[in-house]
Amino acid sequence: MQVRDYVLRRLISLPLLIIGTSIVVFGLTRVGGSPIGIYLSHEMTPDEVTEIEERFHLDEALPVQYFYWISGVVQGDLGWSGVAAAPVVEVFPDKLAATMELAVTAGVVAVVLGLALGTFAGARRNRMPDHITRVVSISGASMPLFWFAILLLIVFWVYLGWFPIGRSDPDVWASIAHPTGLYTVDAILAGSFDAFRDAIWHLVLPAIALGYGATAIIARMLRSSLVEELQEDYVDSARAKGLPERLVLRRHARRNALIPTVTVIGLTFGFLLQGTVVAEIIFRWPGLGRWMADSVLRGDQATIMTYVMFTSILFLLVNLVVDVVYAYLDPRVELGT
Amino acid sequence: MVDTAAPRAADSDPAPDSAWRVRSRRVWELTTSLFSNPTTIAGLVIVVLMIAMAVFAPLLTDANMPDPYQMPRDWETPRAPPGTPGHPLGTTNNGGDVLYGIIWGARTSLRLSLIVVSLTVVIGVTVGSIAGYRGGKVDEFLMRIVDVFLSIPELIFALAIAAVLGPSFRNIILSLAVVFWVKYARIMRAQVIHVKQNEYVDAARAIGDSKLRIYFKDVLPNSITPIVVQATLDMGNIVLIGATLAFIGLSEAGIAEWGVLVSEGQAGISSGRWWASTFPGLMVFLWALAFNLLGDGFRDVLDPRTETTR
Amino acid sequence: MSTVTDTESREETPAETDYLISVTDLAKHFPIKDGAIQRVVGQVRAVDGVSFNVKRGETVGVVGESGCGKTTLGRCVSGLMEPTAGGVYFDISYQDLTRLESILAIPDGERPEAMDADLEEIAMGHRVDRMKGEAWRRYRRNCQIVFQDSFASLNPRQLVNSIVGRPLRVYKEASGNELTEQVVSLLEQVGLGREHLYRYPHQFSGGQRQRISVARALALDPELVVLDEPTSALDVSVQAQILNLLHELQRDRGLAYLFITHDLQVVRHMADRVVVMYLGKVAEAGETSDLFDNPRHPYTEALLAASPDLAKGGEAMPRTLEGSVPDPARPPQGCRFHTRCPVATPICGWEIDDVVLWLEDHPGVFEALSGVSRQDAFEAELSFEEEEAAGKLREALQSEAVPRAMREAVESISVEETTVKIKFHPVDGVELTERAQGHVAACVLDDLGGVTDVS
Amino acid sequence: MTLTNTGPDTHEVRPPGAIASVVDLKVHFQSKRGVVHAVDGVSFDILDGETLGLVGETGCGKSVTARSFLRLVPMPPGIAVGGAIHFRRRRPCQHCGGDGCELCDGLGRLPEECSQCGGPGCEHCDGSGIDNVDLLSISESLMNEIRGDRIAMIFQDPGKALNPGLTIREQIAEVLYEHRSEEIMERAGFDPEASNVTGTLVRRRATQRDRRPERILMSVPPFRSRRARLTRATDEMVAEALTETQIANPLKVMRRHPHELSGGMKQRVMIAQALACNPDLLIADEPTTALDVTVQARILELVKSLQERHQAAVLYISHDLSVVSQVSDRVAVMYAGRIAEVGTREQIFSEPLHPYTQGLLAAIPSGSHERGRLTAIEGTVPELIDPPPSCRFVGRCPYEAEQCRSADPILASFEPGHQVACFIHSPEPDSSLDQPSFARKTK
Repeated sequence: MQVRDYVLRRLISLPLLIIGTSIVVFGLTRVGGSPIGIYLSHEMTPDEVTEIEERFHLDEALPVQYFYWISGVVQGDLGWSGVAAAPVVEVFPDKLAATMELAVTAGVVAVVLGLALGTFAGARRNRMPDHITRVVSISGASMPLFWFAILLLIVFWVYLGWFPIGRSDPDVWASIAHPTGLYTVDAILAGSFDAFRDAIWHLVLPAIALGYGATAIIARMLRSSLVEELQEDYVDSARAKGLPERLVLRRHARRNALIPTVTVIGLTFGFLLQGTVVAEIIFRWPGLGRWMADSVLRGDQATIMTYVMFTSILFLLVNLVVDVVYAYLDPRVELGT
Repeated sequence: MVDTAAPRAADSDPAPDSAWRVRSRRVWELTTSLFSNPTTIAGLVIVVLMIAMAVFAPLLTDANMPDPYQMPRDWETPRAPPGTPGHPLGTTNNGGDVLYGIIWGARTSLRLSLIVVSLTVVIGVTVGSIAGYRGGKVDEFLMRIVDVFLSIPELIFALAIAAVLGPSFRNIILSLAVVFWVKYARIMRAQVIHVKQNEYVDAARAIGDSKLRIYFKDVLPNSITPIVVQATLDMGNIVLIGATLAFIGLSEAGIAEWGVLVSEGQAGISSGRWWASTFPGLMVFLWALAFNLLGDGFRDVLDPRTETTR
Repeated sequence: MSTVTDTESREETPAETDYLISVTDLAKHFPIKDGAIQRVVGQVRAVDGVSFNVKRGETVGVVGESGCGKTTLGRCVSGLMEPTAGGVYFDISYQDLTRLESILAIPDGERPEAMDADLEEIAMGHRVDRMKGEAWRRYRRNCQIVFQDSFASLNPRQLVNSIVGRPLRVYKEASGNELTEQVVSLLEQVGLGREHLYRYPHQFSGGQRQRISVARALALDPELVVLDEPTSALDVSVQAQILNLLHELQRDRGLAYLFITHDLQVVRHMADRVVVMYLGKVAEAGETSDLFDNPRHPYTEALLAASPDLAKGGEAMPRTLEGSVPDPARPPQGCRFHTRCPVATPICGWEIDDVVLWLEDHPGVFEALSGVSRQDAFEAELSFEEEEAAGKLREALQSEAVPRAMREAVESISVEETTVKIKFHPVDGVELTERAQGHVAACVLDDLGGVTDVS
Repeated sequence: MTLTNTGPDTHEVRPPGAIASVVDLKVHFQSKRGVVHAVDGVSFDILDGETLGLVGETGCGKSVTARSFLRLVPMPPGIAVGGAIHFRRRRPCQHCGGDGCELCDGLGRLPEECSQCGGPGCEHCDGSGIDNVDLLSISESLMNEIRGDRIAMIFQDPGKALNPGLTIREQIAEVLYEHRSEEIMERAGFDPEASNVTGTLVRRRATQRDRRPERILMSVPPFRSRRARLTRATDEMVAEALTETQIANPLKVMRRHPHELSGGMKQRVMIAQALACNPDLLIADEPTTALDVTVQARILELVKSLQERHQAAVLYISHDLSVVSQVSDRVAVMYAGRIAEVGTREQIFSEPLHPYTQGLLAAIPSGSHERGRLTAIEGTVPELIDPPPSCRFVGRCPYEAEQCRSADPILASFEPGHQVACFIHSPEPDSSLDQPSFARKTK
């Protein structure tokens, strides 16, 4: 099957999946009852209530309501966020920027570190580096993010006071414009070193907290697949050619070991996304995650729906990209179902 | 080296005279090889301790009646640091004894993980088996559902569900069950599809054995291993995610649950009261770690490749 | 192709044989799915119209290289696969078979009702993929299979006693101690013993595991055992043990074997009659000695020449085949072997694909090829980027560069600037024709004569 | 093996020397159930330009022996217990330039002079004056010089032995870069000695020692063109190597990935890759086992013709006697980690001495045997975990006698060029496991 066909197929199934997800999400929120609560206030007369119900089609049958909701979403009407006391669409971009800045930083760090560790360990199987990596990866896989984050806070914020919490220092924040909402980028655009330093400063702890788990997962995966590849015949035949071990490892073993790792990296992205919820709560990071958490506690359905839909779509897209990369990486891959 | 992997000549060892004896010997061999690995032993030890703690909670503490799962409040000594008489691990802002929380939290976690794992394994294995064994349209249909579920990150999905159902520990259990069965369904399906291509299945068909018996005799026993491993790992993961949900605030406040304790303690850390969140968090970590180590151990010995001297 | 069965009948006058297995025009195609929505774009013709019979107590060998469809054939015969067309008939009386053939001789639709009814009746009673109830049970008990990979064919989690005893349990033949005793006697028949009852498959050597598979196959005392490469995974010394064992069992129990293998020496040693398969079709079939001593199909001959044999010694390097086996998804026209045949003639089914194939191995011209538009398999227009390439191709097709036979098969070839019009003489598939008593071959040459140099 | 007074200056016709001598090789494996004596005291010579067939059944240690030549046995679990593999490197005969003359005995190559004394003979080369390295003890870097250049290997399953992720071109280019960089540079019109920036860059690339920054640098003008020249030169050489193995349209095949080629084609590529540097010794480990008979026949033909042309020595490992009988000049039969018998093809196949060899030959089915009358070797190959000091064939041997169980027969010369390890032919037992090396015997 051609890579092109494969991509095509995935693209076809993508909208179906999204629709499926949207139905799940909608059905889910409606299980909790009508979202009318957000619009109500105590001094409303029954007529006003029914009026609101009609305005938001809450009196219709569920499928109809779904239809209204979905068409609204398509037209960019994501509903009213009780938590932010504003339409979801208006609040969304800034929060998204905040979350992405965090998640992407953590992701990049995780991938770089993870791959390094994995190669290091896989190439020196059952020797010190391997054991170290094993400890890192297993502890990383079982580390409760909320606890690790708090430990970091206790040590580096409370006691050492090296790193701040929150996303930026108010004065510094006020000092420059924020066209993109990504503070590091904004700082660079504004050419302000202080702002940049401040942005990075605030990023360090949450990024570490968030990236640790992902690093562990990636390292573990690459390590094990590298160990497997190193036992393959073609590695021996590469050695038999007289290639130095460096080339045997890089050009032959690792190259093939990376292929399965790529998939894992894609999944790690979901891991990061959900991690932001906790990380943002603890580090007072004004992003989607924290917003979601508040909305969950306050039953702010519009936000919940938007957030879940958005993350899952993002997740789907990332994995699509990953699979395509995979397909290109592996010439022998036979892309079945 | 393939060349040297001469299979054990069966005649070399004394002839066992009953299936029972062979099976028990096999189990013994597996166990010994399982515990030849120090990290696995470490995992097991922690697991045993945790479970013991959970089981003997009523003996280790004087249970807070009527509902022992509610944190007892000692309003005389709130915010007590570790080492305070009566509160070896200190108390929380509103006088919850951290040690009590930890011990009864173990019970809570055990309950959580056991219920969720058993539920999800049963559902997942059933769905996965049907999909993989029947194949065709059924498979298509079930897998599309699985895909939809997989397209939402676990925690976020669980979060949304729990949010809708309202904050309570029971709902955390429910939401986790809804999210986690998918993983098993997927693994099982893959396994079944792989196993049913084996020639011993064809041989059974050639004998004329029934599809159902073939499933239970040949397919199921040979595809269950990864499920066991995954279940072991999830005994840890579920507590991890459960605690996270509780931390975010999706369970009743004030219950003896590690995640709840951590969030309760969180308020105090800015003013240096580290213990209230550190100890419970540590428990979650140890719990997850233990089951991860154990799971890895299982994987190493149960992996069919290491099992048969092929 | 009724030829085979006719001859069977002739050699079997006066008492006409009832066949244990009769394969008539069997075909098994596997769909190739492709494209964004995985629609079927073609068929791999693993088995494509094969017919032969197996009598009680005889060994029929099936030989061929990997991908010739021999394994698929075995699976169809042993009822593990549903054929796409044609059928495998089990334990069919001579009368029924002749009746069946006379019916099948008439194409579908043109048959009168009565005949269809007959056909239905025979199918229900004998056709492996149609049998139900008692008939099916009888077949199932009487047709067992032994696979090549003794590891994959024994459930790693079951003990020998339950593996071998299973058939007996399924048919409620025995239970408890009686069962155990029967299993022991089975094990003893295959050269194992009581001490092996309670062991796992992985505790045995390859040879021993294969013995266990055989024991299981014999548990229900079947009439036919399909042996799918039973010794290919074993060392010669062990292979010899197994082959001897198989022979003894056949002698003592009057078993019939369908012996599938790629090893000509083994088949020559074991089989009474041999069927040589190439690309899903029967190339040649006949009495073993007859077929080996004077092969009537160039493929058989090539196989014989290629298979290393101590008798030949190292002096004479065998004459070998050119090219590789074509894609079974689009088998060659005419004789499927013509693309590699050393003695191919113009009437062997030369076609456009052969030209393309030839082009691929000839740099320069091939790169210039921009498109092929086929009228049919034999006629097409090949368009090139530049004229000179087209010219080159024309010259080549009329020169020594291509096989003589191919050259002569070209009916017309013309060049309009960048496109080459080629038309070959159309040819039908080559049918099996009788060469000697029960010896058939599918080759246009009546006699390989001069070119034969089998040691 | 009288190589003492051999030197490029003497014109006397040289008796064929052994290019490699395995001396009492012992390789064991650590397993769950004990130490497996996979290879347990194996000794044999490979003579210049000959094909030595090494036959034996699964688990007899033939592959381990072969892999030991290139130190490809994974350690652990492997344990190099002892022994040596003496390898005598060759260089093109300067007298005939490789076409073969009586000086180089028609082989086109001559032994390298001893690295220590350079000809006259010293204790390092025990007086022979010719270069002699022990493949088991030399440094990794020297080993890498020999691998792929002087000794090449063909693996059993070409599907597995080719890297699925790299194109055929990349994989063959590798070995050329590693050992033929000068030639590549000369072809591309560079001075291999050049020390300026370009020269260094080019050289580092041609020896694939270039790191990422250099690669980036090479991809921009003005270096780009140089890289292109280098690539073109390499492509030529790769194409030539492929043409050697009668691959039609090598330019097309070069761009393919392994999975796009048929099994036979893959094996041809493997062979091309192995012979690219024109090695002195080619080790073929069951090269046709994974192939169909018709394909196998062609590969055998190919190997033979190439071997005749290159005059390389070949160690041909196979479990199939009939194949070995077709390709080899001499045959060594291995059983349970030992050499059972060594001799010329005729000796082994027409007058086998060892009961095991006889058994193997008799076990091959053919039309001549009466059905069910194959003389099988009863029993199974013994486990090689701490084997007792007895003949390894005990328990399966039809002629088994008392001493066979108590002592261990040694490989002893029965007639010129024909050794056998069996008491029937060499009466007095020698219980010491250490066998006198057949190499020493011929000196």
